Amino acid sequence: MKGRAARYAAVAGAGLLVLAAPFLAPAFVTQFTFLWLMIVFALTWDLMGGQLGYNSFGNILFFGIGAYACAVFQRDSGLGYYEALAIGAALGGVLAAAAAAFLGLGILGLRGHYFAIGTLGLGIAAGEIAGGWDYVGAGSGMTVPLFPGALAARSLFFYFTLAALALATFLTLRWLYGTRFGLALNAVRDDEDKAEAMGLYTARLKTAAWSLSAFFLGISGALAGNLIGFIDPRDVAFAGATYGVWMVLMAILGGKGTLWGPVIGAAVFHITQEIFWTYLLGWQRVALGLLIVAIVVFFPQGILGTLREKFPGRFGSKAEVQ
Amino acid sequence: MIDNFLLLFDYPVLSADLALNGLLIGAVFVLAAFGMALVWGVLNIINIVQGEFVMLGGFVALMAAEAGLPVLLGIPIAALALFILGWGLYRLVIFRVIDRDLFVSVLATFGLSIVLQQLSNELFGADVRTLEAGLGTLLLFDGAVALAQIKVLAFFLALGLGLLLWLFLKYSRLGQAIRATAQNPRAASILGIDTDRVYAATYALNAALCGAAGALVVMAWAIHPYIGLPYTVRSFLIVIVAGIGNIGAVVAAGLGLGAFENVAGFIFGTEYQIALVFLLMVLVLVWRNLRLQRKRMYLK
Amino acid sequence: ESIRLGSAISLTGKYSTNGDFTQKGYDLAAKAINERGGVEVAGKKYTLEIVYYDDESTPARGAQLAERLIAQDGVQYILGPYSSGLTKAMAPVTEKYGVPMVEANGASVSLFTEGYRYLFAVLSTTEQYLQPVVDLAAKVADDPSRVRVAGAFENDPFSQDVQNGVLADIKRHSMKMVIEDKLPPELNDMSATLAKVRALRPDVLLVSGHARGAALAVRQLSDMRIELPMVGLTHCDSAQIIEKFGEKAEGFLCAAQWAPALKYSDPLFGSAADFARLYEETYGAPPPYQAAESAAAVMVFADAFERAGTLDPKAVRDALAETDMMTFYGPIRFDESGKNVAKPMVLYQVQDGEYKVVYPPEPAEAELRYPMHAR
Amino acid sequence: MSLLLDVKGVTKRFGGVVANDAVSLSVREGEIAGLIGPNGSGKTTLFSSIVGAHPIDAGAVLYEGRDISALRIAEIARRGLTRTYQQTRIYGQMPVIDNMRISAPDVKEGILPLFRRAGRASEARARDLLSFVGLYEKRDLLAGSLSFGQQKLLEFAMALMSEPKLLLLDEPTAGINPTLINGLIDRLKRANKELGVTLFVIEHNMRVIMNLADRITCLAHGQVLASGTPDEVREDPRVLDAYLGAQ
Amino acid sequence: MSADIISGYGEGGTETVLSVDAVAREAEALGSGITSEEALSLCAGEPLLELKGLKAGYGKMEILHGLDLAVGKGQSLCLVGPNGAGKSTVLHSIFGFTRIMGGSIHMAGRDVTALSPAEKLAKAGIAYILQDNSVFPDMSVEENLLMGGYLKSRPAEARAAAEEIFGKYERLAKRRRERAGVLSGGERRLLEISRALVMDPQVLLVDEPSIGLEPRFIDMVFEILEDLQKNEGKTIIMVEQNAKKGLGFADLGYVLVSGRAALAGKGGELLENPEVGRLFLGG
Ligand SMILES: Nc1ncnc2c1ncn2[C@@H]1O[C@H](COP(=O)(O)OP(=O)(O)OP(=O)(O)O)[C@@H](O)[C@H]1O
Ligand SMILES: Nc1ncnc2c1ncn2[C@@H]1O[C@H](COP(=O)(O)OP(=O)(O)OP(=O)(O)O)[C@@H](O)[C@H]1O
Ligand SMILES: [Mg+2]
Ligand SMILES: [Mg+2]
Repeated sequence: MKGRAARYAAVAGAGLLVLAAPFLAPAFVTQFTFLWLMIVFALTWDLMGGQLGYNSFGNILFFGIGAYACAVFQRDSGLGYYEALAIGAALGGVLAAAAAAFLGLGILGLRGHYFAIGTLGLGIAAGEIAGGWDYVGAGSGMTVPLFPGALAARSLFFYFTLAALALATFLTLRWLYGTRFGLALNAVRDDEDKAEAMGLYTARLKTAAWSLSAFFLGISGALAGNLIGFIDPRDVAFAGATYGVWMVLMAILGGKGTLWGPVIGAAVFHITQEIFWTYLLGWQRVALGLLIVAIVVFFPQGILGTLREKFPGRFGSKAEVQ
Repeated sequence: MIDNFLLLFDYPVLSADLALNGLLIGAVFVLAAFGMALVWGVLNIINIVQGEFVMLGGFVALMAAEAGLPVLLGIPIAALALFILGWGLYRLVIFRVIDRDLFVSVLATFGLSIVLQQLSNELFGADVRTLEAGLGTLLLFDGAVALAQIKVLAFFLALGLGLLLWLFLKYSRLGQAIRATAQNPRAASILGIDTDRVYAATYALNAALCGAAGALVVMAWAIHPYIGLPYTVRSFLIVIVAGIGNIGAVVAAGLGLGAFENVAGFIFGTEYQIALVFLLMVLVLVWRNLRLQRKRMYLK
Repeated sequence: ESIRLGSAISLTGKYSTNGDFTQKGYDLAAKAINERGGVEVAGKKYTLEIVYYDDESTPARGAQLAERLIAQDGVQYILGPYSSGLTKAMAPVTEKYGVPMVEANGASVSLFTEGYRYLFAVLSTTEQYLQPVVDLAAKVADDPSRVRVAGAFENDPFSQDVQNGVLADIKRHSMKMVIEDKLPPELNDMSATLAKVRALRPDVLLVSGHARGAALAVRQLSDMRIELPMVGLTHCDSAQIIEKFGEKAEGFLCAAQWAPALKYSDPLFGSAADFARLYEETYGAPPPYQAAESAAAVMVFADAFERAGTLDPKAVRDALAETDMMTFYGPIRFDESGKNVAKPMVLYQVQDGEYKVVYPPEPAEAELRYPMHAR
Repeated sequence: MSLLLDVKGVTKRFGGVVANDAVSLSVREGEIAGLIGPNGSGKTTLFSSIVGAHPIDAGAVLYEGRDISALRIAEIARRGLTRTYQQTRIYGQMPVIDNMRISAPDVKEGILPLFRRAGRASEARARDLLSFVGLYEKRDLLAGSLSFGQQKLLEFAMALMSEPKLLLLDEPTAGINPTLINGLIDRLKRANKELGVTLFVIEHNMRVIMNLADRITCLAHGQVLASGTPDEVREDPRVLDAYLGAQ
Repeated sequence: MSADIISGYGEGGTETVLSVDAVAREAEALGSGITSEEALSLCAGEPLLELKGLKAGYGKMEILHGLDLAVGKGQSLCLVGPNGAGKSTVLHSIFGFTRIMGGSIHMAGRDVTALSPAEKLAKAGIAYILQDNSVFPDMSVEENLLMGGYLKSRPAEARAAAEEIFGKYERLAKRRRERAGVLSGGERRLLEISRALVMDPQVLLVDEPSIGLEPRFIDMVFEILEDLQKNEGKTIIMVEQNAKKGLGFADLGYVLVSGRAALAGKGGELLENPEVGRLFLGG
């Protein structure tokens, strides 16, 4: 009982911190907002890569679809800012999920290297197509409507909407991993043929997982498009070389296949990266590259995985190694 | 798009020109793809730095020429320099990611590619650079088709190196060790083959092939520090189409890809060229997989 | 005491060459001003200090960095980034915070139709880049309506605007556009477009694709043995086509914001030629116009600080709007939308291994060679 | 006893190799049937053909009187026909107990049941089955860290968990310590008797198959060589000649 | 080979039912472990290969906890024991695939503990035949054999050795041009064994020669091994789950439980020991 009370206290404390953060450190609100975005990235990637074992290099596709769908809706609907954004974000999520379901028909049949590279191909192709398509501004990109309220209100607005999205994603996944659906995902990861031979509907399972991942990413794309204010086809919406890779890195850094790993990974990565940008002018990408190499070479299990190996009792791995 | 298509009918020579130039571009892809296939087959690694090796090969050739050496000598020099670099990278990083999960190697080499890009940016600047090999241009069909001779050289060099590689793998001692390691590394090691050295040599050989390709790229086209990714992706595409064990198929797929790109880019517009290449790749993958799935198998 | 200006520029990534020129221009001007004792605001002398971040040539980063400069580092004046795309990403941020941005490298027209009040550009807008070429073509042709124009424009905000300008001009002269290609940003090969050019033999070829597009066009036109009467490019000097291609660069027309041969001058740097000399002494290479316009941007800020007589951003903004000055780079006066309407574009032609201004007639140093390969 | 499985003239080729050549055999409800034959005689291939791991070139597989030869592997599994593998296959990165949970029969109903909590009965059954194969103590270990023999037992328990009507076992005792083999045989017999699972077992180990099976079929070169009771088969001169070797 | 060895896997009852833990417990009780003196006294004359207090494992995990073992020239030794006892690990350690954490390995009096696998083969004359598939599937049978002589300085020597082997095993000679991937299980095993002979090693490490083989092939493999030991004087260390067959064949038997040698003795004696029979041979 005491443990439970402590837990509630911790949750309440964390909640308060989230609420108070933008007021405690107003200069960093945008940074925090991006952190929420990174957490959504890492969580949704891990649903596929860590839990289902389908390492997608193209999840950025859904982010881009969300960003464009929302921006187009905002441009053409004639609704007020908030209405258009709300409906546009929902639309972005739904379209992204639908795209995942459709593409999944072909792509989710691929495995291992082939799935990874197939999705990479989709992500890059999407960027190039958006860059050539005049309806969405082609190479010139799209500018979203200006936020109607005051400046400070805008920062807070995006901080809280993205925080809410990250929280919703986290809670959804937490619930999901507690059901047998989560076990089924793991089963596919460990041995898909076996899972199929045991009677699991693997195709539907994979599609459901990918669509869910895409749904949250789509919404995050819609919000991020508005947060950034300018949607460039290759460098914002379908930014495979940055966001697309960071998703993977953050999940791996934190520990893939765990619930908290991606969250921890996102936080550590985001902060490290911001520090690099501030102090290593012009060399930050070299540092980032070296960091990536170091992470995957020395911490392939990620932070949580390494902790679990070292202190199996503490970090919630039920399976002790003999 | 339609106009472009019709243009091909109005000027039939144009299609020859496009296809031939495409084939010549493909030759460079083929060189990089040889290496990709080797590294994939033997080390079981997808090497994302492939394109950066090409880029660095180009800069080495450029530096050699600036140092006053004959331009064409840049090709072997680039190959040699990259061989050394490849060996070094293997000893530093790659050997740690062999036998690990796919993602470890992909991300590690991706990290390396960022580092190499940025270092080249610092060292050589982001400018577009080219090198004049002084070979002139081959004019066909009354000058309606022009082929730079350096590209023709690249073409034959790619074919020649392919043949050499085949002979090397089949008959040389190291080549045999490479093949054995590729097929069954544990068995190779119980026969006394030092698999670690085989891996290092394979990786370095791959870098050397890419280096030669890069030297040709700077002479026939242009290079800059961020040119790598398209070469990585294309060599990957070629290898998945051709399979990792078949040098002849790599040549065919590479040349075919070059021609496809050039013609498709012409018809649909250059802005869609990259999208088309990637969509083609996805389609090939899915199509091959669906065919296998009818046999209830998967691409492995 | 010092006034801090902030800038996010491309030190890495695809724009890093030009990002570098931009930085050099800013630094040179700041240094020159500081050596003169700095800026005097309400009787007090301030030196100029510039805070840089690297935006990696990506808009998302640029927007974030602008925000960081303002919100975290407390910078109240922004010097623009390189390229229209990045300026486009940063303008909403500076606008939001009410921080004035003077920029020298974002020329896209679309920047000036958004109603931004805090954005000022010292350079001529994009649509004017290749218009002079079209005008020249019309001038040399017997019948302008029979001139056939081919264009290849990179698929980014800058070049797409260049294209729009050209299209408007072509319409005005009732010429015919026979090729209208978009070049991908990862451009490494133009042979598909050039094959079409070879087949259709247009009278004028226009290429806009930053430095890379210029270099590839020169190189591949020569490789493919295509000779046309007139070829217009952007970014030839930052692509260093003369240094790199020598003979092969002969005759190409190059759009430029500025040239050392121009007759403008100011008290800080002296004449355009003086600026060029100082730049070359400092950095060991002649200045491309990107450096010159960037230096001018700093001068505009300095001028505005002095006239405003306060460091309040709002007041500085209003002073900026009133700018009317002459610099080595040319006259600078902003219209309602913030673009410089006082300075014309110039057109060089590569003649005997040198850039010669051939248009407009006023500062022209040499006659146009037409067709381009004529001697 | 009625026929549960009826294989009629099944042929399967791999390129030029004819792995199964018009194989016909049957398994009756409630029995333990055995399958023996030299290396490469097509035993594993026949199992794969039955459960739908690959398409067959000719013939038909009847299960509970219905032709299942066109169904996909998962469909067949959902009808209660399950196999184990020659190379053990379990979910290595999941705890043993989760391996059991995800093998419960109701996961075969689709996605939705996965969101419901597992029934209490199902949890209890998972525990019982683990005790049954002697792995209850290890329930929280990662399945991949079990030893080879324990993994075989786990795979067997998972198969039972999914409540199959007919279970195909591919060399369940290969590589297992002889003493442990005895335990396995004991459990196979109990599963057959107490849980009513029909078994069809491939084995090279004569000690196992002779003590286990009610009827045995012997394959050679992809064809049925002989079938009958264990004693009949072991005395059959063709089997002795092609498989067992002169004693 | 004694006449009462039963073909293939053998036959018998299946009454003894013991759990793994029970086996381990009872095995502990059975013997107090083997000391190095006992190990030495078992082997005839000077030991050719000797393990002294060997501790080895993978990564941080220690699997073998101080193992003593000795085998003389021309002798054969069989390791039996429950799954996961560390039998394969013993062979791995001898060849140099594990992390040695303590103790030493001596070959003909020389300390070879630190040699790499390649050196073990070239310098110490130890060859290894793996538990699972180890042919090169896309090479021909002949190329596979030639790869066996990879360490020879001149290719001609390897060729000569290969010819000699083809002369001996006509079954292989018939298929020398075929891809090794199409061989049947038994032929592969034959190829793997003969490939290990090209370098003419003194010691052969064989892991589960009979796994997955049909009864007749098992007999064939053991005949080959017997021929090698009796006629060519090779020393053989093998691991075998088919313990009756293995112990019947070998001169020495070691029973391994949880990384320790619980019992050791002459192969025939162990076979007769009723406790060993009950615990390890399935009654
Ligand atoms: N996927 C495949 N591709 C090609 N040939 C195959 C394939 N699978 C099996 N074969 C061939 O089919 C034949 C039968 O193989 P199968 O695995 O069914 O034998 P088995 O009776 O199970 O043998 P074992 O007792 O050794 O397990 C063999 O000759 C084998 O080489
Ligand atoms: N590569 C490895 N890494 C980590 N642990 C290993 C490795 N190989 C074996 N082990 C562990 O070492 C122990 C002994 O394994 P080993 O393979 O030696 O057993 P064995 O006696 O040969 O068993 P079997 O009869 O099943 O082959 C086992 O607990 C196993 O899990
Ligand atoms: Mg089999
Ligand atoms: Mg073993």
